[in-house]
Order: sequence, then structure tokens, then C-alpha cells
Amino acid sequence: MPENYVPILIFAGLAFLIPVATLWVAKLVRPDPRDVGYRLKPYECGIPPEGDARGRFGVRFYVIAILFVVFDVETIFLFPWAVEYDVLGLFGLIEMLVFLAILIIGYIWLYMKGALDWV
Amino acid sequence: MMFAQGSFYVLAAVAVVSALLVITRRNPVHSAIYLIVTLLSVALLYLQLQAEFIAAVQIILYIGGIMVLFLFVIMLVKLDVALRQPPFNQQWWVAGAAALVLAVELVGVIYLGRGTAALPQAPPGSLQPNTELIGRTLYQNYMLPFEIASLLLLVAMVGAVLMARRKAS
Amino acid sequence: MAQPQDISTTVLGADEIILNMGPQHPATHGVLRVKLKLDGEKVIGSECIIGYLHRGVEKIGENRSYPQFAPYVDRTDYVAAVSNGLGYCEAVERLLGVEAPPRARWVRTILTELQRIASHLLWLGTHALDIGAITPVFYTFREREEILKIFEKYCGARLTTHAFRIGGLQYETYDGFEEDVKKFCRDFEEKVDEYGELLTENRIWVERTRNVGILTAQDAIDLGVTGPVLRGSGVRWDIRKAFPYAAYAQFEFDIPIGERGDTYDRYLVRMEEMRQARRIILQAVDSIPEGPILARVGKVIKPPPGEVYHSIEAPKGELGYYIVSDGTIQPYRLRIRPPSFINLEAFDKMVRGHLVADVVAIIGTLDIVLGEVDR
Amino acid sequence: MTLLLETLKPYLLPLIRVLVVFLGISLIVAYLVYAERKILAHLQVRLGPMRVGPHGLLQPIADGLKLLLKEDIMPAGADKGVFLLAPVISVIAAFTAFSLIPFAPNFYITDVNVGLLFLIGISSLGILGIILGGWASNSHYPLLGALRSTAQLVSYEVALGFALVSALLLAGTLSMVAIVEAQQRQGVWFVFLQPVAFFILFVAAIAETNRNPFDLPEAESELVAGFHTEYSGFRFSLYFLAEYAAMILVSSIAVTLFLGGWLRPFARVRALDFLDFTPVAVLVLAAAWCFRECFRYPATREWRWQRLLLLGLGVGALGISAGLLLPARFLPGGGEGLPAFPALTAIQGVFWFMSKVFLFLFGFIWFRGTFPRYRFDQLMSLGWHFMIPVAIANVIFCSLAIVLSRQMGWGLPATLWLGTAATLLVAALLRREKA
Repeated sequence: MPENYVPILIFAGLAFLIPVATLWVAKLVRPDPRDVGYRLKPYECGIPPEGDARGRFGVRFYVIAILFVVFDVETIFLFPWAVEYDVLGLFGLIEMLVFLAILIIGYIWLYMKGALDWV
Repeated sequence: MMFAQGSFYVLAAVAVVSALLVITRRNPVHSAIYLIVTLLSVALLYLQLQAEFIAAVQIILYIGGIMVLFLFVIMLVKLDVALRQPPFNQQWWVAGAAALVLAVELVGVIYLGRGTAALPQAPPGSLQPNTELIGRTLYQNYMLPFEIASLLLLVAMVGAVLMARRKAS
Repeated sequence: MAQPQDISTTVLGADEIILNMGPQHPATHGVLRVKLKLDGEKVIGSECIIGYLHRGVEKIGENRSYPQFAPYVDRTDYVAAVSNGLGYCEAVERLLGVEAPPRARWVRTILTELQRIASHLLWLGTHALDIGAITPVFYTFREREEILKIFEKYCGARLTTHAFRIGGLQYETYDGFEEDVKKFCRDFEEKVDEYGELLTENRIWVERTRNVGILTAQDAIDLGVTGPVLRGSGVRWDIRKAFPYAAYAQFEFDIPIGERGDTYDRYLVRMEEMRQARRIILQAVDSIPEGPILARVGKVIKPPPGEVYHSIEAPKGELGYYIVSDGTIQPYRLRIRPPSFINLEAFDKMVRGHLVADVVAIIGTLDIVLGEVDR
Repeated sequence: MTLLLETLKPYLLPLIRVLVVFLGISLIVAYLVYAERKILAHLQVRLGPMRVGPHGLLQPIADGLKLLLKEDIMPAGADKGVFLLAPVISVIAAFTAFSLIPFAPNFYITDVNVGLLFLIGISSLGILGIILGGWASNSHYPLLGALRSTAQLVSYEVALGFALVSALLLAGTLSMVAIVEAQQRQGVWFVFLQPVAFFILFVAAIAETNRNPFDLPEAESELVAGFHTEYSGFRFSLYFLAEYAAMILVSSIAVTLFLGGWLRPFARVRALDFLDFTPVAVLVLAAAWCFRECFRYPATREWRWQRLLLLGLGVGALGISAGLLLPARFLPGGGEGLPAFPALTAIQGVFWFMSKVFLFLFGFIWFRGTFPRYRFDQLMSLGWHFMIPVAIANVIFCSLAIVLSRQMGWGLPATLWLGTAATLLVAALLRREKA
């Protein structure tokens, strides 16, 4: 493991201590939840919910997630290019413009199709 | 060195065990969580190989992107219905045969190639600025694959939208 | 450009979800319960379930003498108690065939218009809060407080005032009443502009309210909605002008109307109504006539047999009282026509096709008070 | 024993740093909540917390204790393991990312070659906490809130990524320290070269932290409390901690990338070197305020603790400022080779960094007090129809500008502003298209 990364792990460990320690302390001092009657039943604004809470939600979310992955990959490609911009110079720029152009065409298609509209 | 080896075995074990849990859990959300653990330990393995950029990309894309997509998809299916169905109905023997073939292939490749390709050592000592290296290689030596990648992304984009629409009609 | 319906007709998702809002919900203005049928986040149907605050006020009215019942009406629309009291007192006065003396009518007008401002301020604050602007509510409550202070000085109560009596007023105005009212009007002028600065031009506010919950003029009339909701749809109807009561015939004021009947128009209408109310108050307070404050109605109020329907322009719309007298000291039948209840009828029409977030905006723009809806 | 010490020695300083950063962030998170309540209160013509300690200064502690004592409710039908895990993920993600933030040239936990990428990666893990928490609760409102939240976060992450790329074009490195050093070397904060990218980053940062006007996931007037509706007690406050830590985090990223990180304003102008004494001035002013408030409280028994606390704070602030002004020649060894005021010089970086971060945080709170909330489709439309194309345009025009400046020999700021103008043109076209 490269040494520079060890502190990150130590920090993650410390961060893990927050919930562990606080929840442990809370467990010691808080009252026990009492499961009386309908007390722990989920409710919506005072009324028992109708239907399954984990029902299916719109496909819009799914489309957005896929588009996000696509665009995310695209930005990841941009990072090494941006960092090495000085070295790659004009050639790299043209390369990137072609790359982006293809995706911008895709974006415009999405825009025209209304795939980006929510409702 | 001891530390490095020890951490490799720990990470590898975590990756393998959680991978097994991914396919044995019945609740898909639990599977997804174990898959996240697997991906995370693989990212750490990359890190151990001094492949920082790949490790970061693994976290951003696989965990921050694709796993979110997976969770969305899981939330789009009726979980309770899915849970009641037997998980590998009808097709378990196809899957088994495919796995067997792949395993034989893998062992064969390793066995046949044991003399020709020595496993490379991880680069020792200080880190290479490997984002820069990747930038240079990708944009100078592998220009065409890079541009093709953007076409691939375009196809993915179009595919996602068309799929959502086709099912709608 | 695009044909959005291309893709958005959904598949995988698209289970219809029944979402329940209320009675314990921060944005249903009390104990309104709304059942929403959702497609994703889009509302495809709604049902209002009311009655959580039902106390049988009308039935109580049939078992109380006329003066005894007067405090109960304060508790229907409890944020506009003065207006409720005015409507009831005037209805009984019509039944008795008396008219309150001019001084009483002037004071009644001033207090009712103050109450209109107070009610609209409460609406503005909570409506903005529903749409996510958390600050205006504190500003509007600051000004509302000044009005409540005037009420408190006048009759000792702030919320359920019971300010008027059948036949006129119980109390003479206190010393400095005119000054207090004028001072309020002076300060209020710039305050109402300040709210406007916060919201009227605010891009997010406009986007959240424009074209949301459109109610066409025809629909509004068909559904019987009244008050700012009706005027927001472009119908110039105001009982203060159509059938003047109290002292409204004496004063000049405009009736603001909207063009498109959306939430933003209703917002503008109510904002302008506050300015007009201020105008009425200023005219009235400068011309309060001298004279008695209570007409001769006798110690025991016993209207002759008969029936009356009297309505006033309450802050939320037409507030009507239908009273049937059988000649005893108690009404034979009493019925209140509450503006909130009727306006709520328009809810389903306004909410269909909008998103969950618009539901709270539409509840807010209807400006309902559950005490009045359920009675 | 000495051997153990010798082996531990290289780890000691980093460990101390880790602890200082960790405790510092925790403290700031706690007091950020207090600051938000106070600032919002003053925007809304009220006082805010006043009872617990002078001017409510101990309110965060009281809040923490209250939350510890709350009953821990898990709704029936919740997925127990996931329900417990989700807030923990959020907290870890939000806090761990701070290990990559350079607070000062000599004060950061670690610096890695791909620092920025790692930051994005770690903070994107926080999304999982939200989506899993909403799903595990077994209730409509949290699930809807979680889905909304995730869709919002991923949408704005794309715009954020492009904005970061624009800054990287100028910096030429992913290391957080090197990014600040690049700004030092070029003698200009990137915000002046890339205003559009900064704006996009800022808006995306607000959206990423679910703050008003993008606080739909927890829009209390619609979804009650969004994804954490069913959480109670300290489990709820873990989400809360994570949200506020994330606020500080995105501010830190923005400061590092665009506002010159630890650099003092006008760091190169020698005539403004007196600005180095700002920390002392701030401390003295704070002490003066403490003393004034202390004597404004009535000198009775019930106010004694409050007065003592204020007095202590004032004396402490004065003491620290005195320590900062300790000249080098009073140190043992005459302070050879040290700057004139070693302590003051040592804290410069952290002071300026945190000041800029607080400026951001104040902006967050101010927005919350001012703006209504967007509707979900409007938010998504703003993200996908406006922010992302503008961000892409910005990347293209700025990279063109850099090449132009190199080929034509024009000054970099001039060409970049040309690029910015082109981006703004695109933005204006997009706005009109929508209207």
C-alpha cells in the first residue's frame, strides 16, 4: 500500500469511531424503545400506509442513473487529458473535441427526444 | 513487505468472501451491499499495485455510479415478488456449464502461459504520477480506442433511452 | 422541440402509489388529509378527507341563544374571527330588521379590514413556507402581531375576538385607536412592498407558482369558489361591491383580479387586496362618525319567525350565514357557508397532472382553514 | 522502549495531525449548526438560541445530549442491517474526505497524486448512505426522498465534474496541494480566470449538500423529512452530522480549487502584508465582544456561570492573540532562522483557508434564509438542460482559449475571459431556448 494512502485509512477508521462511539453511549443512556401496540409500525402522517412502501417508482430514475454513468465515464476520460493538457497540446485538444462532439450529438439527441425532461 | 503481503491477503479474502455473499444473499439489496464491499477491496488492491488512478476511478464509477444504478434498478422491481421466486429457476445447469468452461479455460491459460509471461512486480518505491502517464498513453498511443469509447458511450446513451421507451409502448 | 410524452409514459415503474398526506403533515394547514394517487411523482387523482376538526358548530348554534352563539363563530375560521363575527351579527340584525348605527359600522369595517390583512399575512407566510421560503413567515407574523395588538386593546382578545355584538358594538373604541390604526397603515405600506421584493420577482418563486393549479374562470364559477381564488381566475366578483354591507359603500377601493388563474395570480391578487384593505382602513379611520355604537335590540334577542341568508366577503371568500328563526330565542336552523370548504372543492381539479410538490403549493394557495372546513 | 519510539516517530506527527483535523472538523460541524440557527434567526428578526450558555454558545452540546437521550426507533418492517448501516456510511464518507484537504502548506493529513479524484470518489460514497437509508425505512416518504436525493446528487455530480475539469486545465495536476501551489505560482486565484466554472461548482455544491434552494430530498413541507424521516435519536443526528460535514467539505474543495486555498488575499502585494495580522485583530475583537457582553449581563447569581464563561472566553482569546504575537527572539536559541512572529506565521494558512470556508458556509445559510425551494422537475431541468451543457461549453472554450494563448502569444487571462464570454453566450442561448 503506498504510504500516502495509509492516513486516509486511519482517518476512515476514526470516522467509523464516531457512529460506533456515539451510538454505544446513546445505548447506555437512552430509554429502551418499547414495542407497544402499533408504536413501531410505519405510518404516513398518522395513517397506516397503503400498499407496499418498496413499490416501484418511475423509470425516469433509471434513465437518469444510466445517463449519469455515461456522463461520469466521460468526465473521467477528461481528467487525464486536463492534467496533461500542456503536454498534449493542440493535438490532444482536437482529439478531445472529436470525443466531446460525438457525445454532444448524443446530448442534443437526448434533449430533442425529451429524455431529459422529468415529467 | 510483510505488511504489504498481509494486507494483500486480507483484501483478497474480503473480496472473495463478499463476492460469494453477493451470489448467496436472497435480498438483492444485500447482494448489492456486498458487491460494494467487493469493489472497494478491489479498489484497495489496485492501490496496492500503485495504480492510483484506476483505484480512484473504480470508486467513482463502480461504487458511486454503477452501484447507484443497480440500487435504482433493484428498487424498480417488486422485491417481495422477486424474493418468492426461486433464484436460479430452470437455467442453473446452463450457468453451471458456463462457469465450468470458464474455470477450465482460466486454469489452462495460467498453466500454458506459466513460462512465457512472468507476473510483473508492482513498481517499487515512489509513485509514478500515473494520471499523467495514462493521459499521455491514452491520448497519444491509443487514440482510436479512445474515440471509439465515445461511440460506445453514445450507444449506451441511446440504448438506455430507447429501452425505457420500448417497454413503455 | 421535444415531445416529452414520448418517453415519460412509464413502464417499469409506474405502479400507482397511494400516498397519504395528513392529517399530521406540516403543509396541510391543520388536519386536512389528502390521499394522492401517484404515477411516479405525478398526481393522477386525489381525495380530500375532512372532518378531523368537526365539532358540530351549526348544531351547537341551534341549542344556544343568538348572543350565546356569537363566540362560537370565531372558532370556525379562527384566523379571521372578526370577519366571522361580522357576518353572524349582520345576519341576525337582518333577521331582527335593525341596522347597526353608523359609528359601529365604520369601526366594524376598520376591524374587518385589519382582520383581512392579518389573515392574508398568515396565508402569505405559510404559503411561502410551503414553497420553501422560510423567512417571510417571520416577517408577516411581525406585522400580524401589530394587528392583534390593536384587537387586544380594543376587545381584550387577540385570536377569537368576539369583537362585535348583535346590533353594533359592545365597546367604544379605546383612546388612541385611530392613531394605532394609522400608524399600522403607515408602517404597513413599505412592509407589503418588502414581501413583494422577497417573492414577486424571485425567479424560483415565479417558477414554482406560475401555471400551477390553474383554475379557469368557468371552472371557478361552476365549482362555486369565491374570494381571492375566484378573483385570481379573472372574475371580478366581490360582495363588498356587489351587496355592500357594513360601511363599504362609502369607500373607494379596487378589486384586483388575475389573468390566468394560476397560483401566482392568486398570490398577486391577495397581495393587492392587502394594499386595498389598507386603503379602505385609511378612508374609514379618517371619517368615523360620532354617535351611538349599539342599535336598540332589546335585552332578549328574539327575532320574528322567518329566514335569512346573509353573506360577507371574508378574507377567504363568501362567508354566508343561513338562519331560520321560529320566533324563539334560539335559531331553529343555522347553517354556515364557509368559503374554505367550498374552495377546497376545486382542489382535485387544480392538482391533477401536477407533482407532489405542487400539492402543497395548491393547498397553500387555496388558503383553507380546517376549523372552517370541518366546522 | 526507545526502539518502539524510534519506529513510531515518523507516524507521530501525522497522527497528531489526524487527531487535530478530526476533532477540529467535529467541533466546526457542531458549531455550524449553532451558527446556522443564529444567522437564520437574525435574518428572521428573532434571536435564536439564547438560553444555554451566553448567547446560546453551549447549545450544540445541549443538542447533542438531547439527541443521545432520545429513544431509538426502528420502524417495523425495516431492513434492520441496512437501516443501521446507512447513516454510518454517510458519516464515514463525509469525514474521511477531509484527510485529503490541504488546510495549509504544512498542515494536511496526506497528499496524493490523484487527490481530487479520490475526494470525488469518497464523497460519492455518501450517496449510498442516503439511498440505502431511504430504502431500509420501509415507508413511502423516505423512499421517495432517497430516490429524489440520489437523482439530484448524480445529476449535479456531472456538472461538478466538468467544472473541476475546467479548473484542472489551469492547474495541470490532481494533487490538492499542487493545485493551490499552481495558483500561487500563477499569481491569481482560478476564480478570476474561470468564473463560470466557479459558479457551476458553487451551485452544484449547494445541490450536492441538499441545501436550499435544492433541499428537495428533505423538503419538510412535501416529504416530511425525506430519506431520514424514520430515523430518530442519534441515528438521525448522524445523517445531520454527515450533511454539515459535507457542507464544509464542498466549501473546502471550492476554496482549494478556485479561491487559492491557504493563500492570503493579495499574497504577492508586499504593501498589504499587514493583513497577516488579521488573526490577531479578529481575536482581539472577539475578546472585546466577550467582555462587553459579560458586563451587560446582570451581576446576579443565576448569571454567574454565563459571565464566567464569557470572561474565560475573552481572556482565552486575548491569551492566544498574545501567543501569536510572541516574537521569535524570545524563543530559546534566539529564534534563529524563524520568521519574526513564528506562531502567527504558522497559523496563517489555516486561518485564511478557514475564513474562506466560513464565507462559503455563510452563503449556504444565507441562501437558506432567502430562497424558496425548486420543484423536482425544475431542479432536474436546471441540472440537465442548463448546468451540464454550460459546463461542457466552458471546458471546450477554456481549452480553446489556452491553446489560443499559447499559439498566438496572447495573455492567458485575456483569452480565458474571451472563452468565458463565449460560454456565457451559450448560457444565454440556453436560457432563451427554455423560455
